[in-house]
Amino acid sequence: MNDALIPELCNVNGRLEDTPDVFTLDLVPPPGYRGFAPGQFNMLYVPGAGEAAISISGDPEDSYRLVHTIRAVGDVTSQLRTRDGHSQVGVRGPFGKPWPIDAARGGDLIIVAGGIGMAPMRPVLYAALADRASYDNIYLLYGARTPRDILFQEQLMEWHRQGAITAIITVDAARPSWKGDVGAVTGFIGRIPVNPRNTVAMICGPEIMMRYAASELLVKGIPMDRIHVSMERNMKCATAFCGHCQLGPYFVCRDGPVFRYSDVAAMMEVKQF
Amino acid sequence: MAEKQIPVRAGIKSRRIKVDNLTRVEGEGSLLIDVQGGELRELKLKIFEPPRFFEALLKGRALGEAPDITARICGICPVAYMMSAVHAMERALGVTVSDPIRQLRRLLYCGEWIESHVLHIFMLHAPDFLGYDDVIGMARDHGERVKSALAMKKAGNEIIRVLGGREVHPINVKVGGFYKLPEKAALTALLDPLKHGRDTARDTVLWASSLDFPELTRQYEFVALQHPDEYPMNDGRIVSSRGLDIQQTEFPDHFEEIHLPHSNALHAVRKEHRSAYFVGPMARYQLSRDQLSEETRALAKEAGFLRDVNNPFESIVVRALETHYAFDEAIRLIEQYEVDGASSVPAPARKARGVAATEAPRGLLFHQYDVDERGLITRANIVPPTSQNQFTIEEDLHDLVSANLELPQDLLTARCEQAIRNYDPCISCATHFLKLDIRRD
Amino acid sequence: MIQWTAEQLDAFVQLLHDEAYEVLGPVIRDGAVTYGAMQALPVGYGDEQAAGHYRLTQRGDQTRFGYNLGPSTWKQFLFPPSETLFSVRDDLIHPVENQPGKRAFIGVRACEMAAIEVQDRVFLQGEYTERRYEQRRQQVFIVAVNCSQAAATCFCTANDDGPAVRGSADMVLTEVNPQQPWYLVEAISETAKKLVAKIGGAPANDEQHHQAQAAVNEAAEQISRQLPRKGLRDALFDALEHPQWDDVASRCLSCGNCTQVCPTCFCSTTQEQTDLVSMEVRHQRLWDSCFTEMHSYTTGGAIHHKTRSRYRQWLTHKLAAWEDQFDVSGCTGCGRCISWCPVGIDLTEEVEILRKSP
Amino acid sequence: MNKPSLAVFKFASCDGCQLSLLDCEDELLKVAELVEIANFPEASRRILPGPYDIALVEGSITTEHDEERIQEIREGSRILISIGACATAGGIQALRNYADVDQMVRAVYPQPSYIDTLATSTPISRHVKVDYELHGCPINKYQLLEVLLAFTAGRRPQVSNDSVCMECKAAGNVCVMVAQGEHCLGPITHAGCGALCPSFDRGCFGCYGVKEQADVESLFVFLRDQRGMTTQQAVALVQSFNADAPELKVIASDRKWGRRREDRPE
Ligand SMILES: Cc1cc2nc3c(=O)[nH]c(=O)nc-3n(C[C@H](O)[C@H](O)[C@H](O)COP(=O)(O)OP(=O)(O)OC[C@H]3O[C@@H](n4cnc5c(N)ncnc54)[C@H](O)[C@@H]3O)c2cc1C
Ligand code: SF4
Ligand code: SF4
Ligand code: SF4
Repeated sequence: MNDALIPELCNVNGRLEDTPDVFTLDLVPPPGYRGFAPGQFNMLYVPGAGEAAISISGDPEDSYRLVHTIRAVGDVTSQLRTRDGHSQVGVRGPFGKPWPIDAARGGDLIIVAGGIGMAPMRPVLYAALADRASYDNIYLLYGARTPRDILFQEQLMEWHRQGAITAIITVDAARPSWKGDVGAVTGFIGRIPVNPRNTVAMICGPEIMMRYAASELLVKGIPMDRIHVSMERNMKCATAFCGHCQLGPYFVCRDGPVFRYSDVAAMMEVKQF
Repeated sequence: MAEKQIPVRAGIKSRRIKVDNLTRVEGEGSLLIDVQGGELRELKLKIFEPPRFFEALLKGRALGEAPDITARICGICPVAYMMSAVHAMERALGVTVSDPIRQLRRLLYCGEWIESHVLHIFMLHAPDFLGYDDVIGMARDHGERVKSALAMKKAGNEIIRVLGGREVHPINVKVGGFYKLPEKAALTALLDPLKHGRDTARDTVLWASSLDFPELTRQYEFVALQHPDEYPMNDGRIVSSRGLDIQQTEFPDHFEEIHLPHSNALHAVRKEHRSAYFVGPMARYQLSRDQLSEETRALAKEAGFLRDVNNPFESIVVRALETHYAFDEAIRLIEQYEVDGASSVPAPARKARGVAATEAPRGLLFHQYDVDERGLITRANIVPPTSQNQFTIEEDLHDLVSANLELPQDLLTARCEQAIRNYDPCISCATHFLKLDIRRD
Repeated sequence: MIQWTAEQLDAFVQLLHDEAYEVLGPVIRDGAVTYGAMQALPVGYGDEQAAGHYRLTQRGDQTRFGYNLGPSTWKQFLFPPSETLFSVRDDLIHPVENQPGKRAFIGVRACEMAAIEVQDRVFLQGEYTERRYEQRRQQVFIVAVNCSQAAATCFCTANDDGPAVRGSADMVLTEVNPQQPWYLVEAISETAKKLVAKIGGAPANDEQHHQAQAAVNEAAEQISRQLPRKGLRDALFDALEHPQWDDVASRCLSCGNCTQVCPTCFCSTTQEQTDLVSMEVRHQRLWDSCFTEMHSYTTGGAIHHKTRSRYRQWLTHKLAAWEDQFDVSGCTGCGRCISWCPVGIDLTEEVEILRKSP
Repeated sequence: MNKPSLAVFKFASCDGCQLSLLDCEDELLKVAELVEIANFPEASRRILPGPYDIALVEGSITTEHDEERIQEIREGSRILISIGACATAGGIQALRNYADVDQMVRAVYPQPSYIDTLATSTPISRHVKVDYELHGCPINKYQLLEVLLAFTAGRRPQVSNDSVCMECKAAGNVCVMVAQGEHCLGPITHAGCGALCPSFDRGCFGCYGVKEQADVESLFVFLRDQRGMTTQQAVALVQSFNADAPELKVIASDRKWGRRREDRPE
């Protein structure tokens, strides 16, 4: 049966508590799952609680697991947090337009992530690192609230140590014992050498952070249509039927969540639009 | 301010009872019993419900709002309030409704009698007889009985839902008729559960009549409506077992509410002798049992209850009989119902007074309104059954306690609670809070 | 084309019943012409409409289609206000199988035909296909009617959606001569041709064609409201900060009625319903509206928090964004949102002001 | 056995909301499996000591004693849910908040000095933190079940906060305001009843309280200026069963509303 609105129940491989409010759910992909591209998302379903749009945060090459990194903020996400190896989660997907990784080939890739926005960025790193030679520099600028909230810290630091990526991880606030950077992630864009003619930038985080980051990158001379952002709107169906995720002329589920900044910048300026 | 002392029975020096006259008497209750020298010196039943001032807040409201507003006095018998209000207003305006509307209102009342009586019998009263804390505990041992009781209750509620819109605070009662008449099909769909319910009600009567009733027989003045053609619900003269026989408008001449000292209670008494009287199922049964259906009377006979009932503990059987009758009557009314005519007749405003008493599940409910030419209420007076039975309950308790002084504290408490629950769900619920404070020397 | 008498039309409705169609059409209910299961066409009803106002009228004639539009839309039959998509029992997902039978819609107007086709684009012509809609849609036999009169709230001419039916109906009727009506019948689909043949009827002559055309023209002339479409999309997207949004927000109740009566609005939400007795969970889909808080809710609050931005979402979606999304306007000019707005807000008036710079 | 414990408390009210639980004839015994009914005086004489996991609070605060009692209840309850119009918006008895209570007492009681009451009837949330409010006069019993189910499962209840109009249209009703000229509060009233009144050919009188983002003013002005209601009638219509809802308070003073919209100061 081919009905994009009916989830398939999947077994849970395991759950990992990443930070005090973020956890990673590792699911067995449903039979026939057609894989995903970095930036795409699934609709995860818990009977009785409902569905939520969650980006896939795992390795696109790994067809044995569907990994999601989730912040528990409300009904569905809190219920997802109660799932473990004995329970199941409903899955529909994948949905949405992915990050334009191919477009970044042959040049620099700048990733700017804030908070849970790191989740949909990890697959980009997996994919780019699997084909590392095709890219020049890969920069990751990642801001978390506190050191405890940094996602995938070890993995990212490992990649950084290996020289595969250049990672700048910053926090909003920290105890003195924190040796890393402190401050809004957008403030660190100035630290990286930007090659305006041959760079693709991808930003994911709260809308306001994305706007600031984009304007910094614009200042650095990166053209608007080489900057990409991932938008969030209420989402019920992910198939452009329910009307909730509209953003002006777009449906975030169908035309996004990844947009060229040039396509959405004007709307992001209009309050409550 | 002069405080009136109401001597009710020798041996009780003073009593302090706090009751609100306008809602179910509930919230917190306490009973103070003072025994000295082996003699009951003081019995204090205190039940407190914060006053809500319905009569005052009705002032200035449109007369058409009275049914909806007064329904909020009681969530257990909103239909009763709506019925008394709507009839009072129609009398004020000189409006007569069509026969189908009259029948539908009776049907609505049947729904409430069933719902309320079954609630009372099984959820409030039966656990006392069988020694459970509640119906849920009772369900553990008497699962089938409880389930079939719930089905009866549901059948009654379904009548209210179909006809009134919802079980609690229905919205379809209108001065002049109804807002919308039900489709015949919607009513006929109720017949199966109602017939089933009637069978269960039959079992309930036989089962209830086999219970152990504590000893307590008193001579009451029973007061209820009486109608030449039917068991009383929406209509009739007010009569008593001691010969009173008056029109509804004369109620204020014969009954009076008095405000007791040191309390915020209004007690209703018979004006003539300032004495207690009894309203409710036992009163109706005493005065009108000949009007019950053939089957219900046969059933009463089979149960050994086609007789005067003067033990308030036996009210559970009377309630079961009335439940059976209400099923019977509801079935009859539905079978003969035909959608006919308009859902309501016009009810233009005029300056007048309107009075109506109807039979709430737990007894006579009196409403009186003055309305002005714009259709606004200028004065309202409501006497609910609870305040009318208040005295009687106290007297019952007095007799009961005097006769059972030797009982241990917990048994006596339970017995007192049970006696209060003989009356109505409203009071019984309050007395779940009952703290028995018994002092002996 | 052939010509029917009123009796033949009535016989045709009966024929549809006999052919085991579920016949859906005008039903007089609660003071309005609504759509529902019908036996025979009601005769001689009309309506009187204005912003926030609708009254059923008796025309005193023999028309079967003398009314314009009531509060119901055909949408309710293709995309019902609530339905269970699947349920979860014993740890298994059970999709609800939707097996619609044959249905006939009687009296679909031009703007309504256009609206059905707008929803076809939403549910059938995108990346995904809404199966439930598709299954129902395939089962519908559409008897459309050209309007012979217009209500004061109609403006189908604005988009060239009416008053003559242009879409893919199975057959199209035109009602002529209210006192003793007859019908010009155009059978388009094969099914329609077969069914119409069973009733018979005389071939229509030129004069009759002419009269039918005149009736439709008259309806077009009665249309007083306007909503010029040229440049409307850009004008609205340029007016996102227009002060008129504040003005309309001071009148708009955010109640959602306009979206619920609109034949093209397609927004829906979902809800989980747990049956406490069986512990079955039902995943239901319900009509939603951009006037609700939850429509734009993301954790922490609604993006369209204030009425101002809800109304703006509504209007810009209908008249602007829709064109980007589905290559068509989201408004077919039926006027329902004008009549059924409880406080009588009229989108054509709002648009006129929004087009002017403040 | 670690079922969550349930307590039901009553303040000034008609009991109808807690009765809704007993009206769940099909589900009642299931509810008893789901939660430990620890303190529900209307249903049981067994009262277990607190603290309780879930407290349902019905009724409004109208006495000094109740002001204290609600504090104790809050302290003894993990989750406190107020149910019904009285508990969430003061109830019909909150009409006193716009009147002279002494006068009311005198009107009803022959011996006013015996009456002990506050001048106001206020919602529970005015006194203590409330974890969830379920609207309605009375509440919808299915919503109550959903609330219980949700809190025992540790999630938020799925209870719509849309307008009654949304339910009314979904039910396929014809709008009584537009088609019959009835005065209807549906557009500003919180959903939950299933658009009951319009389904019975009458206008909504607002017993489910005020919906989010309700424009009470706008409807009020419309009813008065376009539908010929007097200010007094419109005030009475709007202010009944949820009289202490903050959104309705704005129209409390005739002074402000005696004037037309255009000559009201901003
Ligand atoms: C494309 C996309 C990808 C996302 N990826 C992730 C991810 O990888 N990790 C993660 O933690 N979160 C992600 N989110 C956000 C996530 O969907 C919300 O946090 C989640 O829906 C909240 O649901 P809830 O029921 O727990 O919260 P509640 O606050 O109870 O929300 C109630 C309902 O509102 C809707 N809703 C609320 N917030 C959002 C939101 N931000 N976006 C869309 N719908 C919302 C949902 O339908 C939700 O069920 C993503 C959102 C989108 C649109
Ligand atoms: S927007 Fe209004 S006029 Fe246009 S199709 Fe919808 S309801 Fe009709
Ligand atoms: S967003 Fe609003 S206008 Fe657009 S389809 Fe949904 S409800 Fe209709
Ligand atoms: S329609 Fe309004 S008044 Fe009637 S039940 Fe619903 S909320 Fe209450």
